[in-house]
Amino acid sequence: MKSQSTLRIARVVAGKDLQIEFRSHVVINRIVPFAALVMVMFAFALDDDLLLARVAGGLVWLATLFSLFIIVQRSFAIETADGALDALRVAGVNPAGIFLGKALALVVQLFLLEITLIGAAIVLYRVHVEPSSAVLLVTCMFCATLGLAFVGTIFGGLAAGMRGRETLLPLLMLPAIAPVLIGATKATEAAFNTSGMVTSEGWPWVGLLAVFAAVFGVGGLSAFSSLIEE
Amino acid sequence: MKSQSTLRIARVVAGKDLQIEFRSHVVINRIVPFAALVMVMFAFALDDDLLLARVAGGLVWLATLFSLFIIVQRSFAIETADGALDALRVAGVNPAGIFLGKALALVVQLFLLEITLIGAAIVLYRVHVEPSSAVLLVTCMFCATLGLAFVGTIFGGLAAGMRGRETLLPLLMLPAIAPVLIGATKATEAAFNTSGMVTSEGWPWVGLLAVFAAVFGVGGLSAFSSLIEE
Amino acid sequence: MKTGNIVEMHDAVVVYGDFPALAGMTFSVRKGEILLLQGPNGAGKSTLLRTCAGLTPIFRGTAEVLGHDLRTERDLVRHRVGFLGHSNGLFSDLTIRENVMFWSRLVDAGDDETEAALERMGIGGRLADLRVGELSAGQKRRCSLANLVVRRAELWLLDEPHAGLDGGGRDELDAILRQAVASGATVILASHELERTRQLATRVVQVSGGQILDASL
Amino acid sequence: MKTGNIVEMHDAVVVYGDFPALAGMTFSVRKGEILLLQGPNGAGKSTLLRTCAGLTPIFRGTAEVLGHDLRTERDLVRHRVGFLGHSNGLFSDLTIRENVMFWSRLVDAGDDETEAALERMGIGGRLADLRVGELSAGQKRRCSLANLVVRRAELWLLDEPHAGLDGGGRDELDAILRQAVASGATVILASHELERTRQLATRVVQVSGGQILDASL
Amino acid sequence: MYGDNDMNHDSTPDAVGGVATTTSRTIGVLAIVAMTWVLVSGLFLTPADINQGDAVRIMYVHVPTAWIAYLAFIVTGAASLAWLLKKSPSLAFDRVAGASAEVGVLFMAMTLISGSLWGRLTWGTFWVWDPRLTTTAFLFVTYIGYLAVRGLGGSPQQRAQRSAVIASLAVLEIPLVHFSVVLWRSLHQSASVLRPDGDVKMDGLMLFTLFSGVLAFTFTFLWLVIHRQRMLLMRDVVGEKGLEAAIRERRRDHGGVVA
Ligand code: HEM
Ligand SMILES: Nc1ncnc2c1ncn2[C@@H]1O[C@H](COP(=O)(O)OP(=O)(O)OP(=O)(O)O)[C@@H](O)[C@H]1O
Ligand SMILES: Nc1ncnc2c1ncn2[C@@H]1O[C@H](COP(=O)(O)OP(=O)(O)OP(=O)(O)O)[C@@H](O)[C@H]1O
Ligand SMILES: [Mg+2]
Ligand SMILES: [Mg+2]
Repeated sequence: MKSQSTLRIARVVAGKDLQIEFRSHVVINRIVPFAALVMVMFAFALDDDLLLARVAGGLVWLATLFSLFIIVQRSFAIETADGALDALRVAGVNPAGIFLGKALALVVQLFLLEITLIGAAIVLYRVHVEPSSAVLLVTCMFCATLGLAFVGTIFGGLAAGMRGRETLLPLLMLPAIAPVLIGATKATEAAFNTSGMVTSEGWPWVGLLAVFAAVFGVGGLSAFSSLIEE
Repeated sequence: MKSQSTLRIARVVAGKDLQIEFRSHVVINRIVPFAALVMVMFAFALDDDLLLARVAGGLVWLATLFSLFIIVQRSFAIETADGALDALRVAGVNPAGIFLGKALALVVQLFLLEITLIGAAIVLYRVHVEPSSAVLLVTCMFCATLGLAFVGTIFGGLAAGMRGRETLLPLLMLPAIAPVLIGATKATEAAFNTSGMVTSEGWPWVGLLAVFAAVFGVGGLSAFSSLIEE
Repeated sequence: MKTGNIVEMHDAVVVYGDFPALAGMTFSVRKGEILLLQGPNGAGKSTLLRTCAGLTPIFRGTAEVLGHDLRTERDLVRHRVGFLGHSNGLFSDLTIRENVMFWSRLVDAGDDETEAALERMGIGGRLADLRVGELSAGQKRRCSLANLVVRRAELWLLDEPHAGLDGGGRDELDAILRQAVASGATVILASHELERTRQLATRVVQVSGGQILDASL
Repeated sequence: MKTGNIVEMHDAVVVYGDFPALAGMTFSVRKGEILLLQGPNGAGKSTLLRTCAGLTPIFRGTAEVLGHDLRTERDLVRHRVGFLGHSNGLFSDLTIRENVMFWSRLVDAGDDETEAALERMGIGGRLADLRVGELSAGQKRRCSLANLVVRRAELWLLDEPHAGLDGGGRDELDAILRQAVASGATVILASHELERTRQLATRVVQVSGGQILDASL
Repeated sequence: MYGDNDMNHDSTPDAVGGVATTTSRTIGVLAIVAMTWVLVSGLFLTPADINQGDAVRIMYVHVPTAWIAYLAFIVTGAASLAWLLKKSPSLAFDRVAGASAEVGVLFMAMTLISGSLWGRLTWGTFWVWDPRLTTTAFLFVTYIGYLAVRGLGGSPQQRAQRSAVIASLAVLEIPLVHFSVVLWRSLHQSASVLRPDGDVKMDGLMLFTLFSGVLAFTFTFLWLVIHRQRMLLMRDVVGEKGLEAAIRERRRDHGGVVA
């Protein structure tokens, strides 16, 4: 019953966030181009095709990471701009529901972003994805996205109430997310068969990502109330 | 007389911004650690010492760039949080003065950041700076910082009034800043004598940076009023 | 200490950093009251309301709302309380209707109630489909009041609810509050509009220096 | 069309997107008036004030403020106008005193004037050294009024200036405005506090649907 | 109840004041003694390492600080969990957590510095891309963020609540740091572990000195935490006198204007 209502709340909250995105096209019109631009710039800065293909995996996730900061910030700017988060808290809206909802909306937006970036990598950095490694790639994206979304929601909610949040958020999120970045990079390189990795080597890393996502998912569900409380 | 008052306004505005930084220690306590961590992460993601030394210059400036987004956002969050920028506009405070003031404050904070990052690069990436190239490095940092601060102030002011600014700013700034990134990278690599560049090759790039800074400085001084007026 | 009272506060201290915004407050609110908190700026009215809403933790003393201890059973209280603070809690990228809809979905209220609330606050029709970001101050306030109406709370905590509303809106708000009380709710509001709220309130309490000065009828 | 009037607006139209918030406004304000704009929510009062302050551009028609055309000579007007909108324009990381100091430095006012303004608004002493972020709603409002006072403007444009102030603060504000007018300034304010502002104003103007309905004395 | 617990916990001078001072004085003395011994033995009595020379002496600072930093962060995590799980906890938990984290950051900084000096002497560089080093850097910054959150003010409970969540998540990083070497090797094919850990040849005295170093830093840690959390206690006006005085003053303040 509780969980049922958690899911209902989550659906309503996620629906609202996606509705706002649908209205304002922030991710589509701004963050995707931004991330793509970042990748182009990397390519410029390195300007060395071999090298580029080698580090392609890392660059994809670096670009994702920096876009994540912006998306999370946006996602909670919506809530705090006019004290909506306060209103939700007072109304006793199930925090676990809010957490799931916001995370879900983030997952959708991030996934969209990552697909674009992988595509960009294939075009810009001339990496190849064999059908065989496609499944690894997708699983990796999925797990990484979950992890990023959970961490983003946790720290977004944490920083939401605080002053100078625009600077606090990156500082808090970066160390927490580093494992995802590394794991996802390795797995992606494996999928790309770059920097001397073969597909099979990718799976342990995906496992790491899955564990990470699970930990922060559970952590968020149980701790989010204490985060947005007071 | 006008210009004189411009300078006075600039001093007051810059003083205010630095006072706020002094009060909240945002750059020291949050952005510097963030940037340092970004560099550690880059290095770790690449994990290849030779390569690392080669791209050290680029990484320093990439880290600076991403910190710049945060600093600029912070710098204008201060102004827009409670409509202070509006108040300044209505009061007819000389916009050129505001521009100079905010840019000046940014310069100070950025310079502080860059020194830390260069230091980090020397320690972490094991690059060497001969005394001979030190002067190149400093000039490069100076010109680049000016350029970044001017661009940051221009687009920060532009985005300030708009909704969803937290997402608009990076998209607007990135392309404008790319030249600085590239120029500074090349000059720094020259100073580090990495990726096969010798010190003397750095100066043309510094020239580019200087021109860039000059252009955006003049542009900002003359256009800022029309930017913050909607 | 179970009493029939809606709010029962005893020697409550609320501190911000090291500043006791509430310096030992003791007071109680009976069911069906419309209690007016009045006092100078910085007296502690908003803090008191936020504390009753469970937004600000109590540092010392006890506070019961709707028969539940705020420190241990806050979650049982919350969904029965409606709070309107200085900010409106609206999503500026959504329209008025979408904002109110969001809330009615959260509390499982029907769409007809949404429409009713919009009509009631005079923001139906053309306005209802405007982005909240495009509204005037008073129209925003009306929207957040509509959000409150659909919640059908048992305890209404209102911080300067009349601010920004025009004459008509103020009369409407008063009517809404009287009606809510008639149907069993209780209202506590802080306001500086003495002429109007004195007529509305069933009891006036003087707040100053973080404590209740005197409770005059 | 140079007249002695402080504000001279003729058939002014202001649009947000495609919505004409001001639908052809014609009115004028003489020197030394305290003009009260009243009207329902969404009437256009704030827009009118923002237009006079040069914050919102005119789409059609003409508007002169202090004898300068708003479209061509806005910069000559601005530093002579003081505007207080719905937001306070404060820096929440600085103390009250630092905030007011900032403004007095901008306008080259002396520190004694700062202190005087603080005292006047009842935010001197202990309060003056508090971070603005730690203030109550009314204390913030008082601070932004102090910012306004040190500016010594010729034309004061105030949007619901009494909101959030307690009784004492409202009396003080009225006194400040009367004094400003006595020393040659002019005041236009929008408000829903009719009882109070009707006594303060020398003229009341009904705004509705983006137009002046009637100018009754 | 927050308040009352806090009152009887903190108000009675001997709860923090008395007991703490006597205890902390003894601990302080112990710390000084042990530290002196470590200095003497570490610098003069213990032999230089065969291949590392005198550089090895850094170990007596490097390793203990690292381990005690772990200990500090674990204490922070435990206190934070207690705060989160107990129905009506005392703010004392929060203060201990905060104090312990501060000391932990201090020690971790010493680990980083001593480590990079050691690295300069043995590997010829301040830093290598070793997972242990990198994860340590992450851990360090995590707790800088934790302290940043604590510095934000608001009500004490608010600060406690938020920082407690971070602390209980952050403590999970410690195993990551500790096992990073192993983990990395198992996950990472081209394992770039430049240094097999702890392969420092040790004779008995060295080992003994190392562990007396651990002891010395433990005492130092305890001493610092006790004092620090007492200072924090002074800062939040939880001490009865402080709070009462503040309340009295607050009650007198009627904003100048009261009907
Ligand atoms: C910046 C450089 C360094 C950092 C950040 C660092 C960090 C650490 C940390 C966090 C530990 C605790 C490991 C644990 O028990 O979980 C540790 C232990 C240790 N470190 Fe370092 N270290 C650095 C450089 C060095 C160097 C250059 C040496 C020797 C050549 C060294 C030798 C040791 C030894 C022997 C231990 C104890 C045995 C062990 O647990 O591995 N470290 N270091
Ligand atoms: N940014 C905006 N975009 C589009 N329309 C707007 C915007 N701001 C205001 N409006 C519209 O302009 C009209 C006038 O707004 P204004 O704020 O001037 O009203 P007001 O008289 O101040 O009302 P209130 O008494 O509630 O403050 C309103 O109908 C509002 O919907
Ligand atoms: N976030 C905060 N940090 C520190 N002190 C605060 C904070 N918020 C409020 N205060 C202090 O608490 C006291 C009470 O504030 P509160 O907002 O409750 O007053 P109020 O009665 O609502 O005043 P107003 O009538 O102006 O709204 C004020 O003196 C204020 O300085
Ligand atoms: Mg208030
Ligand atoms: Mg208005």
